[in-house]
Amino acid sequence: MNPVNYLYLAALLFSIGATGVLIRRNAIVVFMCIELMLNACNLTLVAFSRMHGNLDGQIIAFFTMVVAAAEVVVGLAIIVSLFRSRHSASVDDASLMKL
Amino acid sequence: MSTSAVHSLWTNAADPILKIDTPKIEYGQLSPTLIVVGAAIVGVLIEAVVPRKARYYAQVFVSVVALVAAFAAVVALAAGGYATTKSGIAAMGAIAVDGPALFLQGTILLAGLVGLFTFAERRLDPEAHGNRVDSFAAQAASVPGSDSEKAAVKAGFTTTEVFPLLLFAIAGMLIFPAANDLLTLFIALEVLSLPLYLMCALARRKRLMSQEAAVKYFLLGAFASAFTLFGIALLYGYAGSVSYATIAQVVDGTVPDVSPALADTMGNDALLLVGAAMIVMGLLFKVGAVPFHMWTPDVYQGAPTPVTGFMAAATKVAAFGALLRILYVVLPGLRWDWRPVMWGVAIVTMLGGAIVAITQTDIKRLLAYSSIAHAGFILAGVIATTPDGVSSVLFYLAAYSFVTIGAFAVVTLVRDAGGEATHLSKWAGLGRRSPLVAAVFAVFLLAFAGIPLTSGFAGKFAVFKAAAEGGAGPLVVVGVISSAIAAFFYIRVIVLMFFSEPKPEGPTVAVPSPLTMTAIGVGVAVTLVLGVAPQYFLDLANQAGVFVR
Amino acid sequence: MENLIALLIAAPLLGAAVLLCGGRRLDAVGQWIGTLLSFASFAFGVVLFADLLGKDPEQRTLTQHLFSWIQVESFQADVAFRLDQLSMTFVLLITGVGSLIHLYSVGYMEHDERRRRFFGYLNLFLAAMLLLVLADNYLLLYVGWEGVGLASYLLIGFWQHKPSAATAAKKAFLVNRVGDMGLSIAIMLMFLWFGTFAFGPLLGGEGEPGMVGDASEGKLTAIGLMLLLAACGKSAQVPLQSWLGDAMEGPTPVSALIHAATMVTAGVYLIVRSGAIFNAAPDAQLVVTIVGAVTLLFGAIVGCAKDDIKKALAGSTMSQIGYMVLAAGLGPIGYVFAIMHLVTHGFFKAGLFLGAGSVMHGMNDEVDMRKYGGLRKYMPVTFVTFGLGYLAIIGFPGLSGFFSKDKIIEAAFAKGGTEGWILGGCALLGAAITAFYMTRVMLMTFFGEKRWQPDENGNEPHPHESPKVMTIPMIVLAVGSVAAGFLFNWQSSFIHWLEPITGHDHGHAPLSAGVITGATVACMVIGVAIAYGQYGRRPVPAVAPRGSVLTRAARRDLYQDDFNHVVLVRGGEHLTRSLVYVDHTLVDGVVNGTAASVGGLSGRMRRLQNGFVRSYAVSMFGGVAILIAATLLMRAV
Amino acid sequence: MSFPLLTATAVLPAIGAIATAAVPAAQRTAAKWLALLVSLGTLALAITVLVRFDPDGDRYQLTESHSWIAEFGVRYELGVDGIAVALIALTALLIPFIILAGWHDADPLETGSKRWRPTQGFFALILAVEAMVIISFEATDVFLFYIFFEAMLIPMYFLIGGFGDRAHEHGEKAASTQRSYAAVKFLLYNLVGGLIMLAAVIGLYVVAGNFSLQAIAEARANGTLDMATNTERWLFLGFFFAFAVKAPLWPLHTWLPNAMGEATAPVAVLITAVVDKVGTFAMLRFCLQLFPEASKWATPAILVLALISIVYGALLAVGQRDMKRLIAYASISHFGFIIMGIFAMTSQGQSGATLYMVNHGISTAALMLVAGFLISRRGSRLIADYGGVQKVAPVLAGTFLIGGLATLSLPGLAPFVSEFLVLVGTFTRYPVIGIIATFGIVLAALYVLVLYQRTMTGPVKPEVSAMPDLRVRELVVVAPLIALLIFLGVYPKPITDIVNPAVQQTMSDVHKKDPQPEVEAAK
Repeated sequence: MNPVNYLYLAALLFSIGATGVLIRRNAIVVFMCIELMLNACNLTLVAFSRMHGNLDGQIIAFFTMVVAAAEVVVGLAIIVSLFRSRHSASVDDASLMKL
Repeated sequence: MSTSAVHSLWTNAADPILKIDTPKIEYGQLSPTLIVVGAAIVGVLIEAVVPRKARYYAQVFVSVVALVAAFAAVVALAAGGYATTKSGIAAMGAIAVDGPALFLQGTILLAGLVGLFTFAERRLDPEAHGNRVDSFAAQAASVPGSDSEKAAVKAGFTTTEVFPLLLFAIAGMLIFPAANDLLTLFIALEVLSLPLYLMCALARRKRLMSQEAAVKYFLLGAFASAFTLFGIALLYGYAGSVSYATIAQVVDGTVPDVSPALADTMGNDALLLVGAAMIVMGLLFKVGAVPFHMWTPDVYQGAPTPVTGFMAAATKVAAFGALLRILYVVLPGLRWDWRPVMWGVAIVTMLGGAIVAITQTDIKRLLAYSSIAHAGFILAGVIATTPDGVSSVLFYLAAYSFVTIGAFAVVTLVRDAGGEATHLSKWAGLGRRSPLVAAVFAVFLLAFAGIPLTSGFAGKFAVFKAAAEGGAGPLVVVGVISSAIAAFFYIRVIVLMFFSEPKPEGPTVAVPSPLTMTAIGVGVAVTLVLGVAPQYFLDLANQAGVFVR
Repeated sequence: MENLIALLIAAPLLGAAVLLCGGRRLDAVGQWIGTLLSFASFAFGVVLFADLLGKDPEQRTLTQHLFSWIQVESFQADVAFRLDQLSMTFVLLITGVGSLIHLYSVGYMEHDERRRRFFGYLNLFLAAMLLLVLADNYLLLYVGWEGVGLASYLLIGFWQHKPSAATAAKKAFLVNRVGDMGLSIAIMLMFLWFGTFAFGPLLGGEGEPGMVGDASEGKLTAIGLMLLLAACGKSAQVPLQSWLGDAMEGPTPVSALIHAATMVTAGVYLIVRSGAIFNAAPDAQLVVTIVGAVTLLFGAIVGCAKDDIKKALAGSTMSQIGYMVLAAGLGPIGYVFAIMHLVTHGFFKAGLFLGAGSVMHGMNDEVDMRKYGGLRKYMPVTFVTFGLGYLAIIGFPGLSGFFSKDKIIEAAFAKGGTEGWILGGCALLGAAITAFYMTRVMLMTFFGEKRWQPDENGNEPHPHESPKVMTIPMIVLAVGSVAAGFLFNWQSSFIHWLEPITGHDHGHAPLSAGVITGATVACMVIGVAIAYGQYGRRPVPAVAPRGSVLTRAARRDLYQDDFNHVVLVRGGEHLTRSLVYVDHTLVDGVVNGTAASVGGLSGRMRRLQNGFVRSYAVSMFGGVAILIAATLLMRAV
Repeated sequence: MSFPLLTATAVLPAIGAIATAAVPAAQRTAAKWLALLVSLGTLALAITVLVRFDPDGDRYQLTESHSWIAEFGVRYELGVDGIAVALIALTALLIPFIILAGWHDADPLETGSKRWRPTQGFFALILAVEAMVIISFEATDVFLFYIFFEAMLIPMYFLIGGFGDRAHEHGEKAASTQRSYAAVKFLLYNLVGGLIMLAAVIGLYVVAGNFSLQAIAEARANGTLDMATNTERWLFLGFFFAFAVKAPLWPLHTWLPNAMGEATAPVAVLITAVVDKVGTFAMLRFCLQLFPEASKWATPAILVLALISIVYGALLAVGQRDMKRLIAYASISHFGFIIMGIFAMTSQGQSGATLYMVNHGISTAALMLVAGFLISRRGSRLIADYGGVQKVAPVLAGTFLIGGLATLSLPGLAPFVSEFLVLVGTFTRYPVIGIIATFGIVLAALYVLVLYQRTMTGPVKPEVSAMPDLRVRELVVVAPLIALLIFLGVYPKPITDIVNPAVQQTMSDVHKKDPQPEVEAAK
């Protein structure tokens, strides 16, 4: 089957992730949506890697996973500390600073 | 590899890929980055092994030494001609060692050093239980206002982790403008971002705002980097390679051997354009250009002021470096597509930043918006697409970063019971109470406003000149108009400081340690030197104005 | 000998400098310094006069070039003097009468603590006036022209504590400025068309003709009219006459010297001096004569209605100058007589004013003639001198006024044609009215019963004769006003004296000189008779009766001031007030408005920054969408 | 190389400024004397320049040229022509008087306050302004000029905003708000002008490739550098706008009354007599030399604006209640004359305009400073608060009157010469405009005499009855100015001789010849 379909799938996933970021309140979920976007990217990379028949894309995919993991660490740390001090993980509550 | 091989990969009845050539690393040319990374790791070890009391000193020592050494390395490389004649690609095409890279690395290292001084400042806050404290949380993990926090303060904890974090961030920034393939670019982006996210959360006072800033910065940053990554993927898909040089060739259509797959994707400009747009968007997010600027004011306001200063200065430098390289090395063939778009971005950035800043009431937010406006000015230079454009941007970045750090350093000095007094009303009559500080801050503001004889003017003139020569005359006019608008709020602050009556319960001006004094002093010195006799540095930027391909 | 010319001016100028900068220590002797220097100037004048007389009539022009004043390319103005018969005449008049009035002032201003400054101003005036008549080019003349304006401003407003005085001074200066505009425009025109404004090359003289000969009539008419405007301002001719009446606020010697004898005649000098221009511009001349005729009637009518002795005399001055201007407008026929009348008028009008001053001196500075009466018993010398001046001005045969005025009337008729008749008629009528109002003044002041009462705080005036220092000048002037006319006409010496400069031409009178003379005398007698009938036979009411429409109008200067007030003053106030408003709201408002609108915009854009991460994300998402769309679009187009 | 006289002239006050600022708080008086001495030294240097300058020599003399910012093609190029020399002399001459007149303006309100430093600041700032003004007169490099043209705003801004006139109808609080408003207005107007000029400066560089006035003017003259008509016009407008704001020309004038009204009298003099001259000077030097064609193209419009300034300024002066604002509007009217003279494009007009700059400087200084003395005595700027001063303080009144007469350009005083030259110069080419402008002299008489009458004459107001006459220090300030007014009125040759050759150069730059008198021509 044509690898291009994987691209369509990836694009779909990416859009879903983006939409989630835009509409979900809970910081954790927002963050997960971002992870989804990253994974969509991974899929894209692998697909292209396949099409071009070189390994760069797949290598990037691995790096991306590592980066994602690092982001999880940092992100969760921040979100948790916020949650503990506010007892809420809603990003809309965190709006002290505006204008 | 051959098409048959592709097929075989696909049908996984393959003869294995035989040879992977062993990587060859030019350690000498990468030394600046390596030093900083190494020092960062050492810093982590210090956290692990050195007793708490000694950590602060150990960390400061290591960081200073590392940064100085790295800077020395940069100078050595530049002196060795790597900026001009011997400039080339290192680490198997991952890192470019050329003029812009070295210039920006030098700038970042110096900015980092000065920023480090403000990080290490421990005289501003009153001593807590006999312990000197800096502007970072005693224990980031403890809930604000909780007993554990009180205990941590009582025990005299300090978050000395900021120093390794700072070094990691700097390391990322050093790679960012030097990255010569998309993968390195992405990694550098993350390496510089993640520590910043953390550092934003570490303020000692107003921790809720600090954490909020961190969350906002993190979520939006991650969001942006996701787009960047997708852009990278698409570009890779278009060109079948992540190396800048190759992509550039593909874009120009001068690539030597075209595999059918490549021929197929090459035909699809959408991949190229969308991918490029997304990458550029990620970088514009970092430089805080409208409409990707929304995080700037909140983060600048919430983050610990030393972090804000460092971030505002160094991140901009690194990000603009990367942007320049992308636009000048990878996408020159696409100039006629991205230039008009960047025009638009530059215009809205200049005007938006300046206009919104007028009604700000918090000094840190004010500076945030001014930094947005300045991003717009720099973009004007980027758009020039001439060697002059590059060097003017380099010069502007160097000039701007020191003014910024100095300005934020001054902000840390003006304090009242609740920590820094950042609300503008509190600054009323500062000139009467402590003329020197007010005067220094006035100098920085004038530099921001681009008054002659300050570095701000020289920089602004350089970029506008480059833009005009690059055929972006209208952009210059817009820039001039927005500078006029911007001048208005800088002047407002000066009026506030000098001509309005001091409030009875006004803030006090803390007497800092030599560290912050150095930071401010350097800021003033650079501002005036680059304002009065910029020639040497302009030459430097000029020589450094050529990208290696 | 030429070098004396500068000294003429230097002497009084030095006086002014010393007196005004000298400070209090000069208070005691100030008046004498001033008087001395003025007499010195007179002495120089006499010496120069003797020198001129010694020369051949054609060679009687001395010039002295001091230094180059303004020099920009072709624009060349020198500080240079020209002394010829015309200016000589003025020099003698100015310094002579001036010196006498200095002397008189010593007595008159005796009790004024700011006396020193008064004499400083007088000297300043002399210097400026001499500069005016000695200047060798129009620009330098302009300096003197404004200089006398300044002096008159200072002297009219000398008693500055009186608001009326200050206002009068300001008014005089402003009205004069309007005239000065004319002069400066005239000079600009000369420079534009001739490239010079020096008398020599422009007007010619010493035989060779000036450039004006080559200019078209239109050009010369324009210049002439501008000069006339200037003359109107300085010589209080209609329509710029309004300031002269108020100028009487100044101390009486000032009125005598500046506003009767010398300064106000500067206009006549200007016209006569520019004769070459006017001769070639008949239209301009016609306008001049009309102005003169109108003014001589205007002044005379005003003079009839005033109860303030000085204002009455001011009216008469206006009218007499009207005669001179009329004569000057007649061209070569009249120039000489204009000057002659100017000189004689200088004598008798100065005398009259000094007399009036002497009267006021004796009457606690009362100026209302209705509060005089029968003063001849109390101040005989004043009475006699004033009387002689009176006879002179009404043109009593044999006295100076008779000769000069009669000649002017003759010349007016000699202009020929209808305008000749009209002008002559006006002049005759003026003579009659002159006789009327002067007789009225005479009668109200010196004859009839005493009409003065003690003022509110009970001190009744004790009229007394003035001290010698005041009477002597009056006597001298009286002698002058008696004898001058006769001397001038002795073998028409005056005509011969001036002819080389002004030229002379008898014209062709439609009537014989005798007839006109007869008519003049008749008019005079009629005027006197009417006045006697009105003021001599029955007692003068102490408060002015309502009087006829004409009288009321005349009392208010024929409503000319009211017109100015309503149109110019009020209008100007409205204009400036509205402009101030415009400046503040409109011109300033535009700028402030822009600033405000930017601020508003900022406020609105600021709300986008609402603190919610997700909306930030939205903006980023939108941003990237736009970015992509734009990039694709760029490729599409 | 020879001694850099021009640099020294500008650097001396700059050093003086720093030194003055560094004087410790206690030695207030020492600072004043130091500033005075420095200004006198500068005057000496300026006179040396005047002497060393040879009217018949090269166009630019005492030139210095060093590389500065090669990257921008900027050189440190100094040089003076006659016009610059005259204005440098004026500046150096006025500053000592300004300092002397402002001797007590920056003293602490309550005596004996130890930590009071503004006094030092005040005099330091004045010297700083002097330095910048002088160097912008000397600069023959457009960029160099621009830098100081802009930079001088900062010290001016602090002078206006920091040391306002304490006399205010609504008390100190209102005074301070009014003051900062005026200061901000001043700065923003001029900054906007300057920024627009910046765009033009950059444009000029793009077109010409360097900033050297002489080089560009030469290239324009011999045709090696030809600008597209529209380019030239846009650049011209960019430059002219900035200068018109500074000058100021209607309708960009509204900052001046505020600034002059709120600032202390000496600072007001500094603004109108010294700083604003840079604007008119720059029109003459930069607009005409760099963009001759565009200048001619814009002449009609500019003349009309100048005409409006003349009449409008005079009328508004008549309508003022505040004597300092009145003088400000009078200045606007005078600047109208100057600009008119410059753009009349005749020798008389331009020489007159240059002369006018000098004379206006002196006469306004005289009038404004005396007004300042008056205000400092009564503590009010409102004309209505005065009356009969002449009686109690005759010398003050006398000097005030002379200043006023100079302002209405009475013949015999210096301003007359320049004003008449401007009028003639304009008239010979634009008769109608010349005639309308002549109305200005009547209006001038009106506002001056009204001012004098309301304040000095009439019955003595009780508030002024105890007013002391001029003190020695004040006399020392006013007397020389008046002497100068009279001298230059009688013998302007010293200045015209210097100025005329330079003006001829400018005339040839714009390829204009004086119109020839018709009758002469006919002959």
